Amino acid sequence: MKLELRGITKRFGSLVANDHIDLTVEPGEIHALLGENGAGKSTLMNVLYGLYQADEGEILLDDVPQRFRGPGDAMAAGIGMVHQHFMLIPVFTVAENVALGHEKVRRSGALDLDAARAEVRGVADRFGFHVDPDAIVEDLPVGVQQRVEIIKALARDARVLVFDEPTAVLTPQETDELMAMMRQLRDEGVGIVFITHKLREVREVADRITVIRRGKVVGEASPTSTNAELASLMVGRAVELTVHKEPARPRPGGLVVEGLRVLTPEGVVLVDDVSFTVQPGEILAIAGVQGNGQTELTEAIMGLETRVTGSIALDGQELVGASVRRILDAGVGFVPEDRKIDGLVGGMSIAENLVLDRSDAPEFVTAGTLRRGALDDFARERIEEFDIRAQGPLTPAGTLSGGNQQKVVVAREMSRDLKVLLAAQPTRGVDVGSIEFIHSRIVAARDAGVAVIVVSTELDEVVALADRIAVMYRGRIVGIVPSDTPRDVLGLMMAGAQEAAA
Amino acid sequence: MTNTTAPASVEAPTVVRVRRPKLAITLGVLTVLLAALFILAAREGWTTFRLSGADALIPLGEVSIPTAPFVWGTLALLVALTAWAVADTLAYRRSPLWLSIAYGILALFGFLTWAGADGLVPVISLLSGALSISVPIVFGALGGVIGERVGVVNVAIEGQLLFGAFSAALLSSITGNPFVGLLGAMIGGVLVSLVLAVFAIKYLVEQVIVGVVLNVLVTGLTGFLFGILLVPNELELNRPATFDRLPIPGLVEIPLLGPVLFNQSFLVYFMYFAVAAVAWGLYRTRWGLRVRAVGEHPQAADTVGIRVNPMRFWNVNLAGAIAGAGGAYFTLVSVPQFNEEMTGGLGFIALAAVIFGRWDPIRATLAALLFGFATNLQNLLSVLGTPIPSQFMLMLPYVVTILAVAGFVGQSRGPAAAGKPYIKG
Amino acid sequence: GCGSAPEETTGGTEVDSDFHPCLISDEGGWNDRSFNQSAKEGMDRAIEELGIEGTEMESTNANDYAPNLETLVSEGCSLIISVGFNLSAATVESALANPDVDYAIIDDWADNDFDGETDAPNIKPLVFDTAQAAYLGGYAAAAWSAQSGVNKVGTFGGAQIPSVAVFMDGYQLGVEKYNEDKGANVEVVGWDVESQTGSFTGGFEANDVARQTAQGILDQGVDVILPVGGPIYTSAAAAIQDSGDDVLMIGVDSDLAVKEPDLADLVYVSIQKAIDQAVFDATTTAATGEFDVEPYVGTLENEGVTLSSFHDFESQLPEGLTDELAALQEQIIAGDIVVESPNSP
Amino acid sequence: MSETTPAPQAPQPHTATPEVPRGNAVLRDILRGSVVTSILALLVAMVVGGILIALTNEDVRTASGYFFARPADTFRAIWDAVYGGYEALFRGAIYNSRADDFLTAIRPLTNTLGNAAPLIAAGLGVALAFRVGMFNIGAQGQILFGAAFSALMTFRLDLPLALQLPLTLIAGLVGGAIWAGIAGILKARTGAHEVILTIMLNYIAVYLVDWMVSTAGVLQKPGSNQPISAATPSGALFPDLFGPAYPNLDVGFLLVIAATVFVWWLIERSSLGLRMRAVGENPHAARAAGISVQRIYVYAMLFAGGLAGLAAMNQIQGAVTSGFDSHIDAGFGFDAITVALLGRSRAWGTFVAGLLFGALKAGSYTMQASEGIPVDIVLVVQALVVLFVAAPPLIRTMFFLPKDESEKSARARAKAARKAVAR
Ligand SMILES: Nc1ncnc2c1ncn2[C@@H]1O[C@H](COP(=O)(O)OP(=O)(O)OP(=O)(O)O)[C@@H](O)[C@H]1O
Ligand SMILES: Nc1ncnc2c1ncn2[C@@H]1O[C@H](COP(=O)(O)OP(=O)(O)OP(=O)(O)O)[C@@H](O)[C@H]1O
Ligand SMILES: [Mg+2]
Ligand SMILES: [Mg+2]
Repeated sequence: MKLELRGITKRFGSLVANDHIDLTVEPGEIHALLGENGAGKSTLMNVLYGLYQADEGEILLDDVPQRFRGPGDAMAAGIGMVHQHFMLIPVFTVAENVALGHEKVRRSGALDLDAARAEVRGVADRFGFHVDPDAIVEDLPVGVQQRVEIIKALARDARVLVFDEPTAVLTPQETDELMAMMRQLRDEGVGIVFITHKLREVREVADRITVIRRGKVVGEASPTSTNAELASLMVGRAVELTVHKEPARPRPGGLVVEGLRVLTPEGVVLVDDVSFTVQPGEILAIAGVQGNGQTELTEAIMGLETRVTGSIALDGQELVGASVRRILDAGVGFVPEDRKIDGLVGGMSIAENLVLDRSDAPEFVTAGTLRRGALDDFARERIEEFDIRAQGPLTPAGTLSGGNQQKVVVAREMSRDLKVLLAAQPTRGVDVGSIEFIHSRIVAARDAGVAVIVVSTELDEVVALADRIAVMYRGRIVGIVPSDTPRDVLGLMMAGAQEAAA
Repeated sequence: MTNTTAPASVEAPTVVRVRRPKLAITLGVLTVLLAALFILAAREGWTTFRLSGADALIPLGEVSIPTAPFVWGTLALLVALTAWAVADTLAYRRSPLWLSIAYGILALFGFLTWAGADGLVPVISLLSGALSISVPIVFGALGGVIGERVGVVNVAIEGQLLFGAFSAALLSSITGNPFVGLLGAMIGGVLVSLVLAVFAIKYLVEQVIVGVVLNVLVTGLTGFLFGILLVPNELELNRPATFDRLPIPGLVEIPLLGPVLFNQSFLVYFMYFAVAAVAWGLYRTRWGLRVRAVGEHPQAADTVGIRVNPMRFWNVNLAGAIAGAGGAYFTLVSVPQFNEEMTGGLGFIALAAVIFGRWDPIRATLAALLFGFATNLQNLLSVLGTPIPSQFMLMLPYVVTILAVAGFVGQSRGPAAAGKPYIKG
Repeated sequence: GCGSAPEETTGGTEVDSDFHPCLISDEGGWNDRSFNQSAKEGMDRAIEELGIEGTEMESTNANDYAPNLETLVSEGCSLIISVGFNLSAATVESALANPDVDYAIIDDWADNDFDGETDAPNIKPLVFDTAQAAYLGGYAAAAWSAQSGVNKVGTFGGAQIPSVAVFMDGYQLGVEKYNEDKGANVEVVGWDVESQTGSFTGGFEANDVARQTAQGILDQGVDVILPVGGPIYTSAAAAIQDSGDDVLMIGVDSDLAVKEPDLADLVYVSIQKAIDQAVFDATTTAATGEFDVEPYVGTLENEGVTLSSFHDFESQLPEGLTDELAALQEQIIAGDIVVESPNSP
Repeated sequence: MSETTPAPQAPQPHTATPEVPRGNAVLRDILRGSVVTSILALLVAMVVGGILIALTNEDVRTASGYFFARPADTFRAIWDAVYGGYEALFRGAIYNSRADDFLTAIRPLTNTLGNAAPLIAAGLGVALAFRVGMFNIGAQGQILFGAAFSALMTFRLDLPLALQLPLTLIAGLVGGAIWAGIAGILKARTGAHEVILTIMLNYIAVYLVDWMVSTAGVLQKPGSNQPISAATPSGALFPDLFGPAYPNLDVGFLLVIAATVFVWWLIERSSLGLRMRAVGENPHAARAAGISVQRIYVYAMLFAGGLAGLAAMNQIQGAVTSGFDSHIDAGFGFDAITVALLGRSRAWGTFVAGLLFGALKAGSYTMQASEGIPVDIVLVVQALVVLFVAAPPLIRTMFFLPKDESEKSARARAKAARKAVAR
């Protein structure tokens, strides 16, 4: 089925998110959509999917104009979408999520979940992976949740599939599998729109590339373009794609983690006997597939986990059992994995978010009162320094685009006197321009003598930043290796192979 | 080797043994309290338990037991059960469910034996009274559960009960038919929830405001109509035909539980049906799946073609109908007359039961039953004569609820989108 | 429909417009099936018989008392009757501020400094020695229960306040008198004068909670029950009817068998408190300019409190009960028997 | 629309000058929401209320009985009933045109302010807890316990005014805070839901206070057998602001203004308030930023209880000074929820909403006395006012007004909600 968008315009108040966008997706084609954060990609796709009504323009399927009043209509017309933010009900099982909206019902009136289970298995078998239809979605690793989204779309026989940043949360292997899946679908004649910030993926899988900037199509690119070409087309300037860093000069001291173990209240071991050291002036990257205990490890260091045994010492000071407040005061900075949950208070302004963990600092508070002038100046400086694209310090953080939200969090954590910086997935969902910037800031922090821990599922990022790499698998560190370790070795370790064996 | 990408769902995680001391501590504290009561206020004499109604097929009759020996015996058993729980905890075991149940029954038995020294403990009446008190709470809570599950917080349960009670009384009096009254009650409940639905869903008014205001509105309206309509025409308009007891042959002969559960009026059987239907519907049908989806993540529901706001609208009204049926209990079963503000705050207890029951119809029902039981136990204890001032006795159900919530339930998570309006972009 | 329009009246009988009686309720409101309602009935009757205008104001909470009284004064009331002890302080204050207006208050001595005098010279207390009538009721209940061989009577209340507990006190004292005189052993369930503890529903709502309270008393095997407090007697009646047992009920405030004819077959007798009459009398005397502030105490003697007729149960009463009650009443009037309740006004 | 100022959660388009003078900020807070729609909402509510008044008026019903014979009668009766009702409302709440002189005539206005005081105080408590993400239904219990605690601690003292008044006041605030603190601590410790806790604590407070005031030696008025406490000692009474001619307006109102300023400062300007708002909007992020969510819950409940305590003190030191019982909360506990939410949980919003309620209350006395409009109907009209005022979109639909900021804010809110859900 051929999809054609003609002159789509979508305004939010005075903001023109999509400005007369034309886009054609042929059947059996993977069409990549590139653009920096806030360029209007998601908006365009939401218009296509019937979630938003376009202000102008039309949507044609096989040259027939369509009128979608809601996603129901779009789905009926054969459009499927894997949303950037998963549209899954966290408390439902996989089967329930897949069934929702087109449930099969037994004669008794009861829901026929067996049909849904069969659907799940059917799709999974077709693409050669495994998903438990009865698992609760919120308990699943994000990679698996992603698959549930895909199953949802495929179970409805979509002829045009939209993937909105599907790889932001996937591991390299998962990404490879997803791309294989996309190719398979393409070969079956499905038209695919693929949105991503990762240029490598685009070049690998796309048949055609459209780049949009500030709501307008700025051009097409061929899959043979270099990363640098694509990046500059996207951002509108030349982008440095490799991180320049001097060799590390570690100093004595730093963070010493020994025999760390984290349990759930039920006694499930999430982090198992983990020991490592990070010295000031070096970056330790913790690599691993999502869901192997990295989240819990960072949360344990930050004092956010309750059932922790072992020792975490910062310059000799024990942090296990200390409150988050004391750990922050001890000089630990934390960029959480999920900025929307743990990083920002969406309804509060950028200025307020920037001082969230320092709301008692004398430079911002006099006699219990916030010094708004100081807050404002501080925010302006950070906005300037970190290139946060916002209307001003009073803009609510929740209305920023993803990349800019991430920059607010990074700016907050990096503008304190730190001894340790703990950055989990620091560039998730962020466009190439911003990645460059965040990486350079992390390296600068290292060079200033901060002990840095970067947790990332992104091998590119790990390799680019790390001085040493610790690989986690099922709650354990399977090995700590130098940064020049070959990728395939890292890949094997991430699958559980011991360092020596690998 | 594709499964490396999803290890958590494939391989079983390592689990270490952890101690869960909560149960042991709770039982320990309870045992100490009971022991203190039994020792400091020791009572002698005989306690009589009435175990069946006068006309039971299997007459269990009345059983008299010597108070002191039985109290001490029970206490010994309670100590033993507590020790068991402690041993389990020390050995990293999870105590079996029967232990808690056995403890609960024994503790209650011991306490009643103690309290009923030289008195009569009418067991059937205690239990069926408890059931009776909880009926409107159960209906209200069911309405609350459906409302919140679909994403609309319903603080107007009190108003729905009250308006249900009013319209039931009026219609049943006029027609002389309690079923018409019940229908009227449900329509009354719907009228209230219609306002809630329109204002909360269409006009995006804060749901809690609408709820609180509706309670005021209904209080005022029923108060006014009662004054100008029912009082002057007492005998014509405020003498509803009621639902009579309808013993279910056979079932009612089950010792102890039969007369409690199956010697009730139509409305109570309707309640059993409603609880079962809502529980089944919510978890086993398309309707339930969609309701829960809309209340958890309306946008996700929208993306699969479920029309969120109509879904909310109709279900809020369904919830109103069910809560309204609870109102009918006041005037078609309990007391065959409508009186001003006769719901006496039970709608708010129902609201608490919704949360206490973690937004689950069965658990909310159990929470309502617990409240009813504590209330009726209070009744019994003050009839048996205690030196405790009536005000402290009357606190009992509320204190019990707090203890239960703080001690056993703890953190609970409601439907994620409850209370939040859904507006499409 | 299309009724015919009344003639435009121009003249007509001029009513003396100077006198303007007013009534103010406590937070129970007019339809409380208790003293507010009785008082309103008395006032309505007076207004109708006198053919004058009156104003009746309902309060919803304690904050309303002072403003309501103030509003009534500014509406030109010449007599203001407050219903219930709750209004005592506010009424005194208003009376002191408006010496030209006459005041009366029900169930209260308007004596908040306990010097034995009303605190304002223009207030007339209308109080009732309810325990006297309740004493007779208790005696009659005991006689009934002894005759049937049950030997158990019960009572319960709405909230534990004196105007409720005083009924229960008199009731129990009456039962004890019967036991003493007849060497009987009739028990009272639900109240204990000594410790002042008993069964209460916790409010005045006639709902299932109240019904189960009544049921709890019935379960103890009583055959006469005295529910005290607003409409909760309807809950007791429902419990009795449902139990199918031969249990009788005693009414309070007014003759329940008359007020609720469909309950007549359950109502043994009623302990009456003639609030309506007291309000009516106070109003009509004030209308003729004969208002005095002499406290009115309703007693058996002045029939301010009475035991009603037994109606249909007259014929089934125990031998001699009527005479015994008459004798008791004589003794109480004569002061030979003093019914002492800690809850008497 | 030019009259409208940005509504609460709407993104604030500050590009150049974010430095807003304080005075302006206060003004903006007061004017928050749309003035035009609010006025129209009042109008609609009054029309609907008028219909109700007309329907329930006896003259109207009599006249409509012969409508076809003489329709003018019906219309006149309707006009009389409705005009009379609202004229009485105005006379009772704002300005008594029938009074002899101006000073007496404005007395109703002081009644309005006096009535509003406890409502605003309790409403502030509910609003504050709401901003921290807690639904505090417990103002009733907090008021009751605040009053009882204060009486217990200070009614037997016989101190000069300069000592007795502040002591009684402080004891009241502490009492309210204790009662709310119980809920706060239980929530923080066990995770029990505050809605259940506060509902149950309301009932417990009712019975506890009932017991206290009916037990000699605890709080019962010495010598009395009624369930009523001793009168408030004269030294503890709030002095009237403008003398005895305006008995309802006392120092309590000043305290309530001070409390409003305090709550405004606390929430919008203080560093503790920053933490509170953070917890209210995103407890996860707050926790990760080193804010002890549990402790903030407890603090918020303590403040909320203290404010309810202030409402209690406005009652026993100002409005009902001759002794109190377990009804001293006078229904403010629940009205406070409406007032707080109507004021969008902002300090000055709550203040304005409280004034509106105070006026409706003050007017209700005259409506009942001189027009015979039953209190129940006044209650219904009140509820209607709240419904319409809280529903600007409805009003705009009715009057074909263009959508304005606050609808966008609703969208922003929904958006934020969706984001929160989207995880
Ligand atoms: N519901 C909305 N209301 C107002 N503005 C919106 C809304 N949705 C999107 N926008 C604006 O539209 C622009 C485009 O947003 P969009 O989400 O389409 O960006 P994107 O290209 O998907 O970015 P990213 O790469 O970060 O996902 C942004 O500037 C955003 O602020
Ligand atoms: N009221 C608003 N005004 C302006 N922009 C808004 C508003 N509400 C939301 N947005 C924008 O809507 C866009 C779409 O939101 P969405 O949740 O898709 O995030 P996103 O931009 O795609 O970021 P992410 O990278 O985190 O996924 C965001 O870019 C955000 O800036
Ligand atoms: Mg996007
Ligand atoms: Mg005196």
